Amino acid sequence: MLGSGILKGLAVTAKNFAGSFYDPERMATVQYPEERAPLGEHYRSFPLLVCENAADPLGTLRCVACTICEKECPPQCIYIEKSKDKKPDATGKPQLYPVIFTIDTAVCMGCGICAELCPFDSIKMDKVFEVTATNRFTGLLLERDQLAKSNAYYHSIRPAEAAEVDARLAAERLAAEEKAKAAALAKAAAAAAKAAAAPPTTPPSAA
Amino acid sequence: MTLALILLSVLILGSAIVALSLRNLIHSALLLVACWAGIAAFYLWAGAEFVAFAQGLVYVGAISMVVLFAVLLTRQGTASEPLGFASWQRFILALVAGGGVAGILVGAVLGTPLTVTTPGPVPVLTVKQIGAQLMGPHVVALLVVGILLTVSLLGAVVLAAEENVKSPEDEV
Amino acid sequence: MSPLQLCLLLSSLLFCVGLVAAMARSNAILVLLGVELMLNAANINFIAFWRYGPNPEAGTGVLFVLFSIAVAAAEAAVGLALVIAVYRHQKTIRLASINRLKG
Amino acid sequence: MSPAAPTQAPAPFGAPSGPTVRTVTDAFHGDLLEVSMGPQHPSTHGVFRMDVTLDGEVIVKLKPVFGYLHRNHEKIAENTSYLASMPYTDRLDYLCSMSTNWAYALAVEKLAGQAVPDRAQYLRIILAELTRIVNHACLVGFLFNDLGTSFTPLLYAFREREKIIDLFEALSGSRMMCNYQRFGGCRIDPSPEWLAAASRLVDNFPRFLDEYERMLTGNEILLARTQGVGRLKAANAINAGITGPVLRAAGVNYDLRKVDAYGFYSRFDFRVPLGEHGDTYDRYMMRILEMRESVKILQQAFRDLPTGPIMDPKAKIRGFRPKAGEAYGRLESPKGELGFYLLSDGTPNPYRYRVRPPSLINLTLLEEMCLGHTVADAVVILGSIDIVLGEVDR
Amino acid sequence: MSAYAMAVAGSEPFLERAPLLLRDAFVQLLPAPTQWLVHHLITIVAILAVFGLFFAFTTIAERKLLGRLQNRRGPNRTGVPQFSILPWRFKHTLFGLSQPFADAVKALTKEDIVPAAADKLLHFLAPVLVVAFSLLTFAVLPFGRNLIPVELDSALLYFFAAGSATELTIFMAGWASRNKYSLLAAMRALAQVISYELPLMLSVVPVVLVAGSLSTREIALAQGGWTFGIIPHWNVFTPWGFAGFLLFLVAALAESNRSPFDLPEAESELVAGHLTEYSGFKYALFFMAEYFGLTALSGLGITIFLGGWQAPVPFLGFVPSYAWFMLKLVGMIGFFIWVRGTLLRLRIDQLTRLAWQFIVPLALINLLNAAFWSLTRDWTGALQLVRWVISAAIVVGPFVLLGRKLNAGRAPRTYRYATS
Repeated sequence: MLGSGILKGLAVTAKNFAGSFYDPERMATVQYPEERAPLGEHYRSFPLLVCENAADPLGTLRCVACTICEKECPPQCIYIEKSKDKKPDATGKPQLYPVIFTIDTAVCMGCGICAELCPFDSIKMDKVFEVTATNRFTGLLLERDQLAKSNAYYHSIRPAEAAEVDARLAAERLAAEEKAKAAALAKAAAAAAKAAAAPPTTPPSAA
Repeated sequence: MTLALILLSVLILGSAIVALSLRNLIHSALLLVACWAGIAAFYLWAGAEFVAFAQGLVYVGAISMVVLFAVLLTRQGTASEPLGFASWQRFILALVAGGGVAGILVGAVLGTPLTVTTPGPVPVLTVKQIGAQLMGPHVVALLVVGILLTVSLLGAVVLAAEENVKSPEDEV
Repeated sequence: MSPLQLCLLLSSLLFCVGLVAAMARSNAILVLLGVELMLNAANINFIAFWRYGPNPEAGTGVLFVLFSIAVAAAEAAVGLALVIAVYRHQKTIRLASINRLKG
Repeated sequence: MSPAAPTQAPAPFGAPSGPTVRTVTDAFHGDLLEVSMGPQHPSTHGVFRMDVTLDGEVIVKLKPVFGYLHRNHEKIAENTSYLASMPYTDRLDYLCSMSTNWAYALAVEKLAGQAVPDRAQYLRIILAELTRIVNHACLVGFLFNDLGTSFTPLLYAFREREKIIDLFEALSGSRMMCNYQRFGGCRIDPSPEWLAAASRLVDNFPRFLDEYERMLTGNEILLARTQGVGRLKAANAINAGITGPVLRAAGVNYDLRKVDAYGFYSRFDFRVPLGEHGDTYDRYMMRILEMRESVKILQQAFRDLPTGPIMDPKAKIRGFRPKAGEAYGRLESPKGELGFYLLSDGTPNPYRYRVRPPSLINLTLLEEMCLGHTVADAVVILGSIDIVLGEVDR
Repeated sequence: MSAYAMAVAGSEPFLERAPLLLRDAFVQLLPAPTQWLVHHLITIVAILAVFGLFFAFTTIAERKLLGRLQNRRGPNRTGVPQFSILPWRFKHTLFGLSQPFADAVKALTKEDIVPAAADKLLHFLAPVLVVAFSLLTFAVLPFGRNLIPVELDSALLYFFAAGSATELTIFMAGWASRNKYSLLAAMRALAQVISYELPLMLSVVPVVLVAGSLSTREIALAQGGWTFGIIPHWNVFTPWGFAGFLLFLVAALAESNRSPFDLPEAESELVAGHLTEYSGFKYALFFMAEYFGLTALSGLGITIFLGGWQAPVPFLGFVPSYAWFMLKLVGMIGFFIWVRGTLLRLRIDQLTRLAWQFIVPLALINLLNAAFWSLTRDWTGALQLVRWVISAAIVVGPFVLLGRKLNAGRAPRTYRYATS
């Protein structure tokens, strides 16, 4: 009969009206500034640069200015200038470091390709989404010091991933140390052998 | 009382004259609505409440809509006529004829000795009385008007109906 | 001047305004509206005579106006429908241009 | 397999096949009113314009105008690496980035001859079907908004969509710009909790669909507004290359999930609903029925999801260079056949990159569907075609 | 002024007389020649104040109710303004109840844009006139036993005469804006009012026939009393009254341009229809007039079908009559909001077809039904039952038949699936 479909529709909206008062499945709204929905495990917003030491963020950046991210960034929002000199990195190996590392967050689309491609686990995706600036040119252009976040912070936003990264880095460091040790040992052995072959003229250098 | 009548007359005549001399038909129609509303106010002034509301309902509510609809359907709303009048000769002729008629009528009105010159109290005519009159002595007229309205409704529909335009929805 | 005379003057002038419009205007809709105004002028007379007449209780004037309004409504509906029909065939509602019987 | 043979001989493309309607030159009617609907119009689903010529309210001519959102997607892709185009494909059809990603990955995998692990194949199907639900729920909601509801069906649909989008966010990091598929697999392995939540959501989804249908499918006003409105004939649809639910609503059995059986779709048991009249109501119902079928696919996928790697171990993320050659990868996106054509010259960038956007191609017969209907219907017909301007304009 | 005399004489409970006594107390303070003027002015001001506030809270109620229907919360943030000069801070959002005042401030401070090509005079006049016309109709509604602004013998005729003018202003707005969407909206508004004026009146005529009066006061009074002490003698509780009420609801929705008949301002088709070129305060005036019109039509519906200010059950008779009227008004508005939250919009040709092929014939049949009802007034006992059955059959039969014709074979479809 004419009108039955309309009546059914009215019944459904009435049910939803009632449901909005007691059923969290229906009323899913979160009162935002006071309440917050939990962020997803892999949520990403903008990139950050991981540093080892929060006290000296710029000195302990993991970034070695390899510029892979700069090249691969789809919207080309990263700008890097390499240093002239080298500084020892976390593993003690002397590496280049970025003198200038800027990300234009007005251009960045948060795709996370940079973090995915970084071979040094230096660039990672942040979870801060409440980003505002009063100036749209300088305010949104993030410099090294604004991008640098400590490893502890990285642990706080992505515990599982950070632990995995740390374990891998520790293993690499261990491997590097062992390699260095082995190299030193080998060097020492070689020197010893050399010394055995001919009397030493210079003392063996400490590796 | 008389002052109110004079004011009403000025409103009615003024809006009628301006309305019928404008080129923009929408403005004309809207001003005529004001004129009809003024006539309804005149009926109220005269104490014919029922007629006043009927005038409002029929003229302001219905005829004005039909007029506006006709103006829009014949695309007279945006493009105003190049010449408001048929021709200057016609206009002058019409003015002469109208003025003549007006002169005769005004002369007749002013020259006729009217027997009732003192206004009595406003006569009370309730809806019930009007109904009784309609159903009693005037029932034939009522029936005729009813038939007339039905016929004119059908006639208007037939006249204004478009040729049978096929709607894409009808096709199977 | 008595109010009745004023009413009658109003109605005569309104009638003449309608008459001039109906005669002079070239637009069919406006001519129709002029005729409407003439009808209204007649209605004003009916009410005036009912109001100042000898026998207001009979309400004849009021009833006549009611019938007249009904007829006017019918006239407007049919008249405007005619105008629309003419427009559809002639593409104009200038009366001077509508000079053919066949559409 | 080819589309089902049409019953009548196909009319040449572009020839008016609809009912005889008034034309602009018809001398017996009033002046025509030209209205430029859009690009700022609430119902054009983005920056899209319809130049309509009206007789009263009836459309006698309609010209779709688009390109306001052109972003040079294809040219940009030819100047960046294969991987760097992946996030841009999110922006094509921004309601269904998961399946757009997959289509691109499919093309590149074909080009590079990469294999995809089983688990990744299942995950792709799960995400693509969730995307289909998201897209269809949105579409149906917006369609009702075009039909003049005060947002109620749209918000019910969005409530459910939000739940799926939250899952996408938890898995891929972003609600709409997922950037999830990779050449040779997927980016992130979902946790068991995620899978459980998704499975629960899918099991609950038919309840929402039932309620939605109870609210609207039998509504007399909906029937009057959509049945018989915007008919599309099967032959014309085939000639114009229309795909997806719009084509199936016209009664043509053509679903790439069955035709190509890409991914592991051949392992799944699902049906393809077909319309009969090709009108707006059929197009609406196609979406509802497809959502129900998607739920079935998803339930099977959650049941059978294997363990294992999600990425081909041989896949190279950095320095990806497919050998010279060409490939066309296509899949059944929620809107129709979404294809990516790639031509490689062996460099890290594709030499030629071309998208076959279903939204754009489905839009080509808009005028034919709208002629003779009113302005109100044009908006509804546009809504029932389901376009996303990001994909139309690229 | 018979009701007034009765009220002052004190034959009724105090609460019933309170508004009149208040008015008189104030009028007595003034010199005699101005008393009649102030007397009327107070009535006007009271209507403006009460229904102005009612309008303000209807807007927030609509938004909150629609929100709840759509599983949202609706506006709930605007609370007490925080002035730094005050020594204390009263922080409460008041459930967003001060939203209408914030909206009013916003509307007043917004730029008033008039398109360059617009007909300036009509563009300005339309919002002013629309409010004026929509307020006119309040004059004859009996808000309570003694609260009727103007007692007219032909009140219903007045109501429709005043109410029909609002669509004229919609036309003015649409035409004066020189916008194509607005022009289409103006055409739609005209078509709609031509189609629905008649059904609206025809749905009311049965009540006039049975009550034997055009006066709203008489009609409300005629619905007093209870059968078996519980079922009120409201017109809606008779077969013809129920059918008439439904028809009235549909026609009232169409007359007040509410969803599903909001064609003139169809936001998904015509952007905002006749309101496209209006902004700021003029827009707010249209908005206000729309709600005034809705309130007035609801008030009319209450008066002629829902017993007016009469209490639904005898033992609640101590509640003043105007409270009942307002309660019923809130209920009616709530129903309209509910309908708006559920239904979709008709197309213009379907709208007119619904009026001419469905509502008008049904209303005419319902008129016959009411005639039957008043002819069989003295049927009692078992005959009463027969009377009910016949009367119900007179409306249900045509409803089903006409409904089937209107549906024209449209029904939900079943679909086939591909075999391969």
